Amino acid sequence: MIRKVRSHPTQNEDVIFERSSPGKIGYQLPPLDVPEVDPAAALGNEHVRASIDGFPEVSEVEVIRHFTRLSTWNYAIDLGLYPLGSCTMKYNPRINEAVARLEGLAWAHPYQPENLSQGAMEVCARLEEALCEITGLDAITLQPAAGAHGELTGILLVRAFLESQGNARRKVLVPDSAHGTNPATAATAGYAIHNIASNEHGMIDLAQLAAVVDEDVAALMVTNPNTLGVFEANIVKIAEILHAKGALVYMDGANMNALAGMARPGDFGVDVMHLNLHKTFSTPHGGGGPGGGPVAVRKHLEPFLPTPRLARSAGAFTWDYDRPQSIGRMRAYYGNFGVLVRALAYILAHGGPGLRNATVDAVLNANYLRHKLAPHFDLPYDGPNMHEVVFSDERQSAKGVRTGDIAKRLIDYGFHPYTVSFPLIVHGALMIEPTETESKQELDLFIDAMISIAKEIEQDPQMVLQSPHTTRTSRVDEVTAARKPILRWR
Amino acid sequence: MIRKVRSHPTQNEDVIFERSSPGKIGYQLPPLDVPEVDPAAALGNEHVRASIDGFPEVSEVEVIRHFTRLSTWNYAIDLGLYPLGSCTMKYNPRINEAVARLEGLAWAHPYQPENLSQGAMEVCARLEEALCEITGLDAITLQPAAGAHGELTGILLVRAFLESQGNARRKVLVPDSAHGTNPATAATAGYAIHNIASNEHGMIDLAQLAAVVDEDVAALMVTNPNTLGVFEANIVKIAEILHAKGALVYMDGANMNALAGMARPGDFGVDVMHLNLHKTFSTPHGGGGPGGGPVAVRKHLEPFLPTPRLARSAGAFTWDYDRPQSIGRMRAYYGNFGVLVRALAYILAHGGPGLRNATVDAVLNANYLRHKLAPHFDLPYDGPNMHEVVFSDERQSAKGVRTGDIAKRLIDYGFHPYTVSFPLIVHGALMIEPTETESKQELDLFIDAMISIAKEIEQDPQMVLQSPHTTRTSRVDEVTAARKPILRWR
Amino acid sequence: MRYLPKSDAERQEMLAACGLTSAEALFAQIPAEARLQRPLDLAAGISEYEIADYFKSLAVKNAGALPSFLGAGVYRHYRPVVVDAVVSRGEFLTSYTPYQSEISQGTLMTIFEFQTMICQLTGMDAANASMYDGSTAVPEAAMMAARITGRRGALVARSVHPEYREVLRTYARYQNLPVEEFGYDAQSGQIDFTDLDAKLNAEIACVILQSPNFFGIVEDARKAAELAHSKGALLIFTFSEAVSLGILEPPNADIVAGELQSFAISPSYGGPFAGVIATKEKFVRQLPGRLVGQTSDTNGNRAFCLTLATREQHIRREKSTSNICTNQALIALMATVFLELYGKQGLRELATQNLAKAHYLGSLTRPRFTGPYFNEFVARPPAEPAEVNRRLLDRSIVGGLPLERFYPELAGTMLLCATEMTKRADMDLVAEALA
Amino acid sequence: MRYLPKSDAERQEMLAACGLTSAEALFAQIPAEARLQRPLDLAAGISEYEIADYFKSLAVKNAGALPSFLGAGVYRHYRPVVVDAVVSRGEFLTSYTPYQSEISQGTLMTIFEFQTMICQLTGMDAANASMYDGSTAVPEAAMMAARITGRRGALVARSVHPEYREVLRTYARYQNLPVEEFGYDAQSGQIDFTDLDAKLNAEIACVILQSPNFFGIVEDARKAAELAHSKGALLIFTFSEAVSLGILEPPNADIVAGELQSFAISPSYGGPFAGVIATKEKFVRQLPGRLVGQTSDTNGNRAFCLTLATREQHIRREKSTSNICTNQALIALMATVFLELYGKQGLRELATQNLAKAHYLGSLTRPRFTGPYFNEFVARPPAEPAEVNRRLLDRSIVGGLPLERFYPELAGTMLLCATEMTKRADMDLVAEALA
Ligand SMILES: Cc1ncc(COP(=O)(O)O)c(C=O)c1O
Ligand SMILES: Cc1ncc(COP(=O)(O)O)c(C=O)c1O
Repeated sequence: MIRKVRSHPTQNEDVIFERSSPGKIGYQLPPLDVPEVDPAAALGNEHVRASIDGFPEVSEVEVIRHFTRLSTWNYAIDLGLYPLGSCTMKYNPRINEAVARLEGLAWAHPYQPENLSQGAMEVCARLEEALCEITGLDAITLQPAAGAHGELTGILLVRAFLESQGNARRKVLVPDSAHGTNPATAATAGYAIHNIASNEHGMIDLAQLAAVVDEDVAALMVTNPNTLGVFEANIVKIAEILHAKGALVYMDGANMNALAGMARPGDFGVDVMHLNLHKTFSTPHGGGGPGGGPVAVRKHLEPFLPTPRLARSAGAFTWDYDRPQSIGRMRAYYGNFGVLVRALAYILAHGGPGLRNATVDAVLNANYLRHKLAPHFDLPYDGPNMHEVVFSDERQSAKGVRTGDIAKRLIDYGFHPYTVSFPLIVHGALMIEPTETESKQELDLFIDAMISIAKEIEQDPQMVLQSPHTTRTSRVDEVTAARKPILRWR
Repeated sequence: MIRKVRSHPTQNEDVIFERSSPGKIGYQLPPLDVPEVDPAAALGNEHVRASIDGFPEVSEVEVIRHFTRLSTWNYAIDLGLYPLGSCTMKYNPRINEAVARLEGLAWAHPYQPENLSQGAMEVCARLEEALCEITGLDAITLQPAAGAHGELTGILLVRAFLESQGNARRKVLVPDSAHGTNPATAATAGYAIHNIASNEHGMIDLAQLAAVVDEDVAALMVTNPNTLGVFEANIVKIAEILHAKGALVYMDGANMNALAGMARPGDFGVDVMHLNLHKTFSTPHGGGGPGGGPVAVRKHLEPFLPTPRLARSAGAFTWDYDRPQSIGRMRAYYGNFGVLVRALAYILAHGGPGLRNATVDAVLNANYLRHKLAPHFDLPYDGPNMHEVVFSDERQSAKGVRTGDIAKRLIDYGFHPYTVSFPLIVHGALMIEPTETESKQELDLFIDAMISIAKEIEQDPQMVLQSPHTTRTSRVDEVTAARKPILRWR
Repeated sequence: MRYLPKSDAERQEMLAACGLTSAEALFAQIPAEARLQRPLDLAAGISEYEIADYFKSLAVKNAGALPSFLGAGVYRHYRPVVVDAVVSRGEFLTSYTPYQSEISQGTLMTIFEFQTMICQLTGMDAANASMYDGSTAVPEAAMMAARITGRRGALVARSVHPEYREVLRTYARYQNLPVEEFGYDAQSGQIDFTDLDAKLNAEIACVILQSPNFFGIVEDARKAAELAHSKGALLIFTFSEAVSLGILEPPNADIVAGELQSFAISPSYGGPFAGVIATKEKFVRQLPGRLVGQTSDTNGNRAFCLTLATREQHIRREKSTSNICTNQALIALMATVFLELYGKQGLRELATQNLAKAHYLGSLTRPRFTGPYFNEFVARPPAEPAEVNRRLLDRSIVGGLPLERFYPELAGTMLLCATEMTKRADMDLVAEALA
Repeated sequence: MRYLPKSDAERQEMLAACGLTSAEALFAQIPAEARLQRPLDLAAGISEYEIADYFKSLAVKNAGALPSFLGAGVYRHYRPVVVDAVVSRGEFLTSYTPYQSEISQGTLMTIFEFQTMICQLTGMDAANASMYDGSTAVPEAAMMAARITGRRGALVARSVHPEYREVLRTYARYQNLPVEEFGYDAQSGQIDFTDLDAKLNAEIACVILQSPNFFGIVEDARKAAELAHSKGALLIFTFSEAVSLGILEPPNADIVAGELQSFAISPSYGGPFAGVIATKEKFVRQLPGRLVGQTSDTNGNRAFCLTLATREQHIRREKSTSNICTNQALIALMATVFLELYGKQGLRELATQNLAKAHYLGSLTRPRFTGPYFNEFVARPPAEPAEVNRRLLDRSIVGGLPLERFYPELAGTMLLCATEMTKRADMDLVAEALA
């Protein structure tokens, strides 16, 4: 029985181009206070375009309605639990949005003189300090725009460091449970990928690892806790094995929400890692971005960090461009500054003890879900879990219902689905991460829904296979979308 | 066939007290930077309360979700046409919200020294000037908080003026088409109400009026255009009749959206009137308020306006409290200032020509609806209309379907209903005011919906009587609500 | 124009559909002598950018941003950003009065929660959905008392906000509600019970007092209630500093008519604020304004709707309990969000902090009255209050309110307020200036 | 803590349900040597009020509010309030990547509109859903060109944003994509076609140019395209001042990789911005990043979904076209709202105003180059640029960017930008300082 939602009318809305009619306007500019200039004369006829074919012409009220209506077609954290495994969809505090819009921050130009930028630079400095303390590492760059960008930065750091040692090496080891960005990144950095299989506990197998680590290995990219939500219990030994051969340990920090305040990668052998500010540190996902992917390193990698580096001189902040060993720039300017502001606001709100409490609640929520759902769904790895838990659809698939179908049915129950079919090492994975900002009431409703769906699958699998049944848009034909791509309106 | 909406799940949500659990918090205060004080010691034990029984205890994320979820149960202008007759539900520009929140305006204290309030006072001054020009009257007070408050102010002005002439008189004339606030106001001001019936054109009958106007009549409260959307064509003569007997003409300006830039009450004999800033001047209704009800008057009523009056001295604005003939204060401070800011922003955005164009579109939209719907619904007064049009359910009631039922069925079609059963002189009224901020596309969808409902009533009146069918809340039992009032949660 | 969603072609099409050829023709029904024969004498419309610029230029001319010790009915309390996040949602901001329950349940439920919390705070059984503000709620309450008791007279304490009393006089004037004032004790600043006792008689419908009163002093409302009741009058309790309800014992009044500005409503140069009237079960049908009630829909689901409308002008016209129609819904929603965010613990801690701040300042200056005060008090500066304020302004602090304007007998004194937003350092500066 | 929706009682209950007695036990799986044995060395959490105060104190240390003549890749354009009104809606702000189409149609349709408008602006057939920014879009485009042509070399104009070129070098370094630069004409400031021609050869996968280039000057993209194509290379067109697309003829490039900051995205000290890559039909399957496509649901309704995912890392892993995952969706949404608000007429008028403003300033100073410029140009001040800026700052104006830092040969010159927000009076002051 569905307790979380009821049906209600939501407004239809055309693609904006279909609302457009010639002459409608949604803007007004101030009167020009200088002489007009004829574009053709100033730029040359051949450079001046005709009017933009098909561009919309609508009024302000239509724009407000267009987006307000579209917004009602979305699910969001503000509406309820968003248990996407590996995505850490937690509450995005509103104060963070407010401070990021303060004129002095939002309108600061990256090239304005440093003596007029000290406030913005202090944001960077305080965030760097806090993140170094949280990761237990020595230095950090805030440049990377997201996790994958941080990964690339990190692997380039590894490469530059090893090069400085005389040999960049050829291989990067990636566990089969890793996120797709890990191998993609290593490849982009010019490394060959060597996949390593997880053991029956979903962890890296020490013996197997020892067997493959040699002087040709540049680094291991490990996610800890890994994508099964399992902490790599042997992480210290793992690091020793790599270090013994002069290889480095890169940690994908996407799952730091399980560790903040409890354990620090710098304390368990990690040389370099990225953080996802848009996960652990609550900056909003915004339908896919923006993010922030700071990369923290041990001292020996510091000289290679991207330019510029934030520095202090004569009591003032300054950007240091004189970094001979640096890998260079990873992007223009200094990073996704607006995201950094939000992340700092989040850290200040929680403080040290608060971050730890948040971690406890995140792990508590995930374990609570595991205990309540374990009787109904297959647990391929039934060891203790941290911030997320991964089930498989083994039992349900016996009835022909796959994880993707269970996900769609969850929508009818008023929830956003968990992460479907990842990690790849679990056949038919249901990857569930509640985060700490979910109440017991919300989790209990989710548990009821999952159990109810399990029962439905016993009784009427067909109904589940055709779900969702209550959404304004029923199941979408993704196959045709890929076969005959229509990527723009005409 | 319903083209405007489709069903989609909306989140359920408990009353906040049902989400509460002891110890959850949604706030944090800065540390106290002064010595603590024991309430009992400072205030006396008998004055200090025990904790507030039943008060909610929830976290910030739950508050955001609570209100976000509830908001999805509402219809709003931002979602579509809101054709409530007499309510002028037009687009509320977002810039008005932004400027009203500027720190210097939002945090101005009403008692801060005048030399620190010149900006706020300039807002009042410019708005006063603009509204005088728009109404064609000589002076104005911005104190009234809404239309009804303005009416009371206006009638008290009439009374004070007549008293100053030696006789406050006993009666106020109110057409039977008037809004309920008119008679209620006159009564509050201590006047007896004399209703006057409208003629077959929905207008005041000159002969009948002449017959009732005598030295006992203080004023006529006329709405122009009246609540049928009809302009009182004889308004000038009407004013002459009243003035001839020393009575005054009060105009209810709720319908100024039909006149702004086209005709000015001051030019057609009106002595005193109120405006609804939350109608004509686009300030948001916010689910019922706040509003603004400035009252404009002719010179001879100026001495009686509420204290304080905005004045200029030595190039600076000042509040003049020395108003011996004033009716006194209508409220604390100076008015709903935040609403005044929004109204001024709206006037500046349109400017003189723009206000006129808005009026044209408002009247055009209403006439377009009349022409398209006239074949399907009874038009009790089929003369030309201004900004709104009133149909009756005469044809549909033959099938047992009343205006209120048609309204509920409109909800299934994705529209907010029109005003139901007002004005009272139309039996089963459908009072429709589109405003100028509706596109032709939106009106055409509304017309289709109305015509389709008319057909449904022919074929299946029962279905319409049971509507709405698609809302998360079906028809609400208002009778029980009134019989056994439950006005608070327990 | 950007707010008008039409092209000229569409306008022509629609005119044609109306059988008209020109927009002018739409106004044919307005006789020439009633028509404006010239354009309005207002400048042409300006861009959003210019509008923003213009109001910024006005905003900086005001003192909004300075630390301030002004209270006197309008208080500076921190506004959690969640409040504006909620009221900025178009579904709340741009909806009308919830007459159509089936598509207004969101607004209706928030009002139901508001009414409930007002009852919990005031100890009353029922509260309405809001009034314009505290100053207009008081006369509406007095009119209500007159209807209930069948008596006409109102006795109002001089320690009630002076502007509230002015508004009461304006409203009462033509309803033959004779309003008389009774004094306060020159020592304590609390109401003078002997004066009240003397003025109470069988004509009196209600006794009106405010607590904390205009001097910031807590009144003995219970005692006043007993006295009023002993003479068959009702006690109307008003307040302008709602945060005090977090710590003060609710009065056993018959009608509570107060101002909620302290609940996350910005000072905004005096409005829009939100007033409210709450009362006992038995008087509910005499309440002015809107009421939301709980009921159910045809499927048996809990639902809410506006109720007891027979009290209101749109049904009862000249016999209604009040002429109020539009109220302050969105502002009341701000208060609702604020109260749910602060909750049981928060409101009490907030009140306690205000108490501590004001008493710190009080301990450094010399309060004029001996009565217990909440977050403001009357101080006796050594110099002229205006002069003291001028000195404070030089240190960019907005001082207190000189009281002579409202209380000639209190010439030379000023009302000083401190809230959780008042910083100790600023209070020390004020203390200096008053030393 | 206010962000944690649990009471301690609930925590105990949940621990018990997990068969645990302490929260500590939840972390038993972390070996002691990997555990942090002390509290984090970070201060305790602070209130929202203190957070607001703190960032305000930082904000006022920046120059954000002063009139400024800085451009150089980041432009000050007015941001209509509607933009933030839209992106502040929780349904857009707090949703994830729209993998679950049935409850993400809102986000999906806005991206589809974004992709369409980028195509209309650039004359390309397909655009992706966004890249991190312009500087990272360029190397991704170069890698794309290498995949398409099977060649490795990239030729980039020195008049491309210097930081974009730096990023290109970082990315290219380990993919054996040799990057060579070609010069600009010392007279016109446009690319030096002879140099380009000389460096073009059968190894070159792509020619990269920017227009308006870093000097604000419009390049002859068509001619460059012809030249590149004649040698079997692709033309990659980049831009950092997107408003110029309102008036400039779209290039017939093979790949467009640009920065959209000018579309209502605040300067925000350099980010977050939104990059985008657009290309021709035939190259679509080589695009990096997310793509939204139109399709239908099982009821035949139009619907949208993410598509061609086989290009992406979560499917293709090391063989994907890029490692990008999270992009700049919400920022791209800002651009989408902006473009729909300004529309066909608005974007053109905006571009024309920018042109007029910059040319007014140009007419008062002495542009260093003769090529046609859009809204910024290189000026030759009489004194040291740094000195000129110091003088301007005394009049609280932020001057232009001294170019020596990026172009030693242009020592003594500065880049000046004027947009629709630049006031004539301020330009006259700058002209004075440069006279
Ligand atoms: C485990 C893991 N690694 C890396 C990433 C990539 O991070 P981003 O999407 O910020 O590039 C993600 C995000 O989905 C992730 O879950
Ligand atoms: C014709 C008319 N008069 C008066 C009023 C009362 O105005 P308010 O609701 O602002 O008090 C209204 C509002 O509904 C109205 O439509």
